[in-house]
Amino acid sequence: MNPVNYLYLAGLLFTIGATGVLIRRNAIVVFMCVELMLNACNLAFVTFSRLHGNLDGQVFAFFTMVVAAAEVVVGLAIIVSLFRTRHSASVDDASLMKL
Amino acid sequence: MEKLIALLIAAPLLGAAVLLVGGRRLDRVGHWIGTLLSTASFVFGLLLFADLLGRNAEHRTLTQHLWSWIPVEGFQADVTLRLDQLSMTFVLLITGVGSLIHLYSVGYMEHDERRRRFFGYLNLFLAAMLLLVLADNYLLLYVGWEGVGLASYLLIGFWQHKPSAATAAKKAFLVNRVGDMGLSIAIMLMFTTFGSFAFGPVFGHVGDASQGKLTAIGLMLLLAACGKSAQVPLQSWLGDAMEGPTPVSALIHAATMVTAGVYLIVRSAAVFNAAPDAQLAVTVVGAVTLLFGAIVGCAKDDIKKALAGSTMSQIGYMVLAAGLGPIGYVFAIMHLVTHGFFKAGLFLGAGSVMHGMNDEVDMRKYGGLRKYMPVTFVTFGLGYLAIIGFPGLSGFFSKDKIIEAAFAKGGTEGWILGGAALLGAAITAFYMTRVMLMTFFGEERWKNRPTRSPGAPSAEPAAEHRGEHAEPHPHESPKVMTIPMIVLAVGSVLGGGFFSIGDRFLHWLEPVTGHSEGHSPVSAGEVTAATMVCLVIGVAIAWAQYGRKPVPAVAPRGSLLTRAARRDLLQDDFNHVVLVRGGEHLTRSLVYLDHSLVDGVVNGTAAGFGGLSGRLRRFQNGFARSYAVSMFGGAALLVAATLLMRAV
Amino acid sequence: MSTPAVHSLWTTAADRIPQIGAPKIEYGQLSPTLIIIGAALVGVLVEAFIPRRSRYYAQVFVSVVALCAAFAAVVGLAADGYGTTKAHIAAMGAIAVDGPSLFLQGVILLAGLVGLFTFAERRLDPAAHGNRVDSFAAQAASVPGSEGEQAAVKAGFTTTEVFPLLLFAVAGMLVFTSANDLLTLFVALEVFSLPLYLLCALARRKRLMSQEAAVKYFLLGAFASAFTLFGIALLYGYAGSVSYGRIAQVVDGSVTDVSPALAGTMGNDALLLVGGALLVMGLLFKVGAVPFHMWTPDVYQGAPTPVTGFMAAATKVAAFGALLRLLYVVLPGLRWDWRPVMWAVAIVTMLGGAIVAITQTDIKRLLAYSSIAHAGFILAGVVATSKNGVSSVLFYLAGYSFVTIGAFAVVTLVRDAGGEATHLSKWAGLGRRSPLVAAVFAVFLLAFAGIPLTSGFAGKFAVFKAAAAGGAVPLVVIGVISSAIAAFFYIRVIVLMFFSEPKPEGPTVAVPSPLTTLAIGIGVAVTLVLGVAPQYFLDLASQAGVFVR
Amino acid sequence: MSFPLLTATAALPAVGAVATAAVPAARRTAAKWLALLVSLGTLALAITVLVRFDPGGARYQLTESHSWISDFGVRYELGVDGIGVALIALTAVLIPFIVLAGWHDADPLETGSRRWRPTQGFFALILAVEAMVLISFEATDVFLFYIFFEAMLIPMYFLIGGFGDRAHAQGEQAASTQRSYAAVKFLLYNLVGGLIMLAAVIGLYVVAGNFSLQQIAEARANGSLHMATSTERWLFLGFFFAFAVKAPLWPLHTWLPNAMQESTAPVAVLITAVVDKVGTFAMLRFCLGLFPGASRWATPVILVLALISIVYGALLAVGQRDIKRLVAYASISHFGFIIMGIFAMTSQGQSGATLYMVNHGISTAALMLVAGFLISRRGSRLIADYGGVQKVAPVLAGTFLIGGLATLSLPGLAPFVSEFLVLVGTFTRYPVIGIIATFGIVLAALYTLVLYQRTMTGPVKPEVSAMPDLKVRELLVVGPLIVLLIFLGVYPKPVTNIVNPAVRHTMSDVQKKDPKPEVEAAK
Repeated sequence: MNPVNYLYLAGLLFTIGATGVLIRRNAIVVFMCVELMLNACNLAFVTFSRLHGNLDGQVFAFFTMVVAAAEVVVGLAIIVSLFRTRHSASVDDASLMKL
Repeated sequence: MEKLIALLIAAPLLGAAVLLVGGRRLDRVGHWIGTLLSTASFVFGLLLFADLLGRNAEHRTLTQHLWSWIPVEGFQADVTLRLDQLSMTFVLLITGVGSLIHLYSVGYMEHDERRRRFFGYLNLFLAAMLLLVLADNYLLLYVGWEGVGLASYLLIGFWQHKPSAATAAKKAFLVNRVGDMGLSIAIMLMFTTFGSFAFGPVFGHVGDASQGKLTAIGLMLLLAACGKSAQVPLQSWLGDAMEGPTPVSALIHAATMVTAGVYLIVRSAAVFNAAPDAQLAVTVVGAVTLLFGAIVGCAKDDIKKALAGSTMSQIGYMVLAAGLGPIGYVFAIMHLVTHGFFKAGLFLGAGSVMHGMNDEVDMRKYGGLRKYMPVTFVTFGLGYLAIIGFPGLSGFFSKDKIIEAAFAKGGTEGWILGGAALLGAAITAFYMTRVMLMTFFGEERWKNRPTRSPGAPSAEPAAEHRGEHAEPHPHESPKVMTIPMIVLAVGSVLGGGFFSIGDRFLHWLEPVTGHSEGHSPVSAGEVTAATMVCLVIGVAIAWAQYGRKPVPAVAPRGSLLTRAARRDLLQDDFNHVVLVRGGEHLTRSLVYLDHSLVDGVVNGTAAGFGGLSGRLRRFQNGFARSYAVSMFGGAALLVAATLLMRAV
Repeated sequence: MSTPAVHSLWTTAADRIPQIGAPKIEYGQLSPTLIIIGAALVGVLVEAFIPRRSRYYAQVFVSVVALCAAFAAVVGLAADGYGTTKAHIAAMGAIAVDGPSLFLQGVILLAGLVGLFTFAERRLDPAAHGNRVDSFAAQAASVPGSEGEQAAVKAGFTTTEVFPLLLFAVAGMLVFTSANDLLTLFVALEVFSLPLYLLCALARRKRLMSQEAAVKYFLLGAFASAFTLFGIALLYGYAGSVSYGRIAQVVDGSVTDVSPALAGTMGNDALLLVGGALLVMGLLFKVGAVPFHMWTPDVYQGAPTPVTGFMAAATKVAAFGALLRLLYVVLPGLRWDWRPVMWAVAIVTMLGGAIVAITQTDIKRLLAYSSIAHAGFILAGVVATSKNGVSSVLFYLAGYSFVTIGAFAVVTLVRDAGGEATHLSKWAGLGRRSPLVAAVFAVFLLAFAGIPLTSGFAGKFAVFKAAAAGGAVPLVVIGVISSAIAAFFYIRVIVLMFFSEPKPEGPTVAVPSPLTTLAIGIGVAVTLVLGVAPQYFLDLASQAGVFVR
Repeated sequence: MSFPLLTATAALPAVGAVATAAVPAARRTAAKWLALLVSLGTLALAITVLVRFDPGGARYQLTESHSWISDFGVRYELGVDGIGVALIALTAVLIPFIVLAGWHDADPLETGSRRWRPTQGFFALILAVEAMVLISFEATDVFLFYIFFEAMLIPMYFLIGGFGDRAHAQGEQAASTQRSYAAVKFLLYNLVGGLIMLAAVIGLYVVAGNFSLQQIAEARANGSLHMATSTERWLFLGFFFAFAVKAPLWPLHTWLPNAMQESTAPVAVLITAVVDKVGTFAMLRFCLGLFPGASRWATPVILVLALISIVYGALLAVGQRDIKRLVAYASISHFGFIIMGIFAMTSQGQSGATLYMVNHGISTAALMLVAGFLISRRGSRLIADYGGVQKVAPVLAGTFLIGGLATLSLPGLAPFVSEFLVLVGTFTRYPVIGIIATFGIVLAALYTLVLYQRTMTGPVKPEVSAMPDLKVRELLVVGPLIVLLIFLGVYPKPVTNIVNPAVRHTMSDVQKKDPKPEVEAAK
């Protein structure tokens, strides 16, 4: 089947992820949505890699995974410490600084 | 010999500098220094006069180039002095009368602790006045012109702690400034027309200049003259100027400074001769003023103000004469000189009277003074006879000639002007007689009453030093004051005759001003006769009113005209309402506008940005997700814009 | 998926295998980056093996040495002419060694060094239980206010991990400026972002705000990098390659070997445009351009001030470096598409930053908004699309970064019971109490405001000059207007410091150790030197103004 | 190469500023003396410049030229023409008097922290301003000029905001708020002007590629540089706006009254007599020099604005209740004259304008400083709080009067010469404007004499009854200024001699000839 469909899927996933970031309150969930966006990107990479018949895209996908993993480490560390301080993982609670 | 010209000015200038900078240590000798230096100047004057007489008429113009003053591309102003018959006449008048009045002041200001400064100012005035008449170009003349203005400002306001004096001084300066404006515009016009404003080039090229330009110059000069010589419509300051010490009124506001306008017009004869319209204007101003001043003079009870009115009117005669062109120039100057004598004499007399009367100026509180101060009476009387033009005395000759010349103008103008002059003569006779009678004759209204009744205008505060408010003890003034009066009296008696016999004055001045005998529709004899008639009528009416019946000590309400005349024919009120009030409103509203509008715009912009900022920062609401929204939106915009760019 | 396709895929893969050769890496030319990464790793080991007491000294030593060495390496490379004549692409096309990268690497390293000094400052906070403390949490893991934290403080713990983190961030930035393919770019982006996220969370005082800042920065950063990544994906899809050179060729159509697939994607400009836009957006986020700026004030305010200073300076440098390279090397063929857009961004950024700053009441937020406005000014230079534009931006960045670090260093000095007194009202009358500090800060503010004889003016002039020469006159005019607006709030602070009466309970100015003093001193020196005699550095920048393709 | 005289002239006060600032807190008297000496030294150097300058020589003399920021096409180029020399002399002459007059203005009221050294700062700032002003009079490189034109603002700003009159009516707190308002207003106004000029400066670079007056002029002459009319006009406007703010020209004037009102008299003098002159000077040198076409194009509008300034300023002066504000508005009126003279584009007008800058500097200094002495005695700026001063302090009153007479440009005092030249110069080309402008002289008389009457004459107010007369220091300040006023009024030739050639050059810059007098035109 036409690989372009995978692109549509990637776009869809990306949008879902972005929307999630915008609407979900829980930091963890927000973060997962970001991961979803990254995966959407990976899908796009692999698809294009297939399309162009070279491996750059696939290689990129692997790198993305690694980076995502690192991001998770850092991100969770921060979010958890925030949670422990505030006893809530809500992004909206953290709004001391404004204006 | 030319070198002496500068000394004429230098001497009094030096005096002014020494006296004003010298400080208190000169207090004791100051007045003598001043008198000495002005006399020195007079002596130089005499020497130069002798020198001029030694030359023949054509070579009586000496010039002394001192230094190049303002050398700018295409604009040359030099400090060059020019001594010819005209300026010589003035030099003698100024320094002569000036020195006499210095002498007089020594006695008059004796009790004033700021006498040194007074003499400093007097010397400053002499210097400026001499510069005025000796200048060889209009710009330098302008310097003297404003210099005398300054001196008169300082001297009118000499008793600065009196608000009335300070105000009068300011008023005088401001009104004069309006005139000065005219002078400076005239100079600018000359520069654009002739490329120069030195007498020589200007008069030389009058022929090449356009009629309009010349008329404009003439009118502007006339405006200047009006300011300085207190001619309608700029006459309002002269009456108030009487706030100054009497010697000042005598020297500056009677004998010399106020005649500067006449000098200016006569000096600019060449221009005026070429601009008949301007000349007409001059004559009109003169005629109007001579009547205006005379009428005002009739209504005043303040002796000095009455004399001021008369000064105004006499100068009106001179201006009228000057406006008549070559027929009149000489007589204008001649009347100017004789007037210098008798008016100065009259003022000094008035001063002497006040001196003896605790500085009372209200004539209704005088009366019968002739036996208490005989010298004053005699000198004053002679001056009186001179001014009303009593046959044989100086006024008679000079004024008569002017009236004659006025008729000689010919046509209806001639009749109108001549008529005005005649009428003026009558009124003059009236008000001067009135002054005479109220002061020296009649019952002694000052008896059994402390002078300085609350309402009466308080003049010279020398009284405060003597601290007298009780009934005055009229007494003759000291020699130092009477001698000058006597000298001036002699001058006012003989001057006219001396000048007129064999037309001495005419021949003396003719080379500068030129002269033409107008053929008058009425003969000289008829004019004289008419004048005499007017004179008699005037005196008679005055006698009827103030001689026969006693003078009321408090001024009666009087007719509408009288009341108007007391208020200087309401011209001052007009100024007050229109200029002063109007100006105040204008400035106040401008101040408001400057703050609210011009400044408001600026502050408004600042405030506007502040408000905008306050509104914008609300977007920074602290919620990470709304930040994400803005990023998302931004990204969308970015993408859309990029695509759009490609689309278009 | 149909079988032949799979087969072909296998075969192609099979064909490729033997052709893979050992990659050729020019270690010498990558030495700056390598040194820093190495030092960072050493730092990690130090954390693991050196006793707590001496870790601080060891870390500071390692970092200082590393940064100096790396800087020396950069200078060496530049001296060898790698910035100009020998500029080329190294590491199999992954890294560009050329003028801009070397120049910016130098700036970043110096900024890192100066930043390090402020990191290492231990005199400002009153010593807790007899041991000196820096501005970082005793133990990041412990809950604020918990007894765990007190215990940590009592035990004299300090988070010496900040030094390796700093080094990692620096390393990432070094690569970021010189990345020559999208993969390297992305990895570098993350490598320098992640440590910064962490650093933000490590404040000793006001830890809630610190953590909040970290969370916001992290989430938004991740969000942004997701967009970036998607953009990269699309670009890759368009060009079939991630290397700058190749993409550039494809974009301007100078590519020779066009496979049918490539022909197909090349036809689809949407891929290119959308991909480019998203990628640029990711970078604009890092430089803090409106409307991607909103993290800036919060993060700047919440993060530990030394981190803020370092971040504000170095991140901008790195991000602009990458942005320049992207726009000048990859997308020059697209100039007519992105220039108008960048115009718009520059304008809103200049005006937005300046206007919102007017009403700020916290000095750190104020500086944050001013940094936004400055991003706008720099963008004005970016859109010049000329060699002058590049060099002017380089110069501006050099000047700006030191002013920023210096300014934030001064902020760390003004303290009261609650730590740094960042509320403006507390700064009233500072000029009376300690004229010197106030004067120094005034110098920095004037530099921000672009008053002549300061680096700010020289930089601004250079940038606007390039923009005007590039035909962006309206941009210059707006820039001028917004710097007038900006002047207003810088002046406000000066007025506050000098012309208003000091408050009795006002803050005190701590006497810093030589470290911070040095940082501030360098800041002032650079500000004045670049203001009065900028020629040498302008030459440097203009020599460095050429990208290698 | 010869001794860099111009650099030295500007460098000495700069160094002096640093040195003064470095004087320890306790030794404030030392700081004062140091500042005075430095300013006198600068005066000596300025006089050397005056002597070394040859009116008949090249347009720019004592030139120095070094490469500075070649990237921006900027050179460190100094050089003076007659106009520059005159203004340098003016600056150098005035500063010692300003220092002397401000001797006690910065003595600290309360002993703040031991590091707070207002006195040192005050005098250091004054010297710094002097240095920058001198450089901007000497610079023949637009960019160099611009840099100091802008940098000047900072020390001025601190002088205005940091030091005010003692014993302010509403108390120190209110005073300091008003001060900082005035200071901020001053700075923002001028900064906005400067930044708009910056845009124009950049534009100029884009067009011309360098900033050197001579080079640009040459390029113009040999046609290698051509400015499109519209470009030239925009650039001109950019420059002119900045100078009009500085000068100040209506309606950009509102910062001046605030600034002069709030700052101490010496600083007020520094603003209006020295710093503002840079604006008018720059119009003459840069607006006319760089953009002759645009200058001719803008002339009518500018003349009208100048005319408004003259009348408006005078009228507002009449309406003021605050002595310093009054002087400020008077200055606005006078700046109107200066600008009018510059843009009348006649030799008389421009010579007059230059002369006017010098004379206005001296006369305002005289008037304002005496006013300052008066205010320092009574502790109030309100005219209504005075009366009859001449009775208790005749010398003060006398000097005040002379200052006032100079302000109303009485013949015999310096300002008359320049004012008349400006009027004539304008009149020859624009009679109507010239005539309206002459109303200014009446209004000038009005506000000056009203001020004098209200403060000095009349019955003695009890508050002033114990007022001491001028002290020796104060006489040392006023006396020489008055002497200068009289001397330049009677014998302005020394100044006109050095100014005339420069004006000739400017006239040829704008390719204008003086209109011929009617008589010659007829022939």
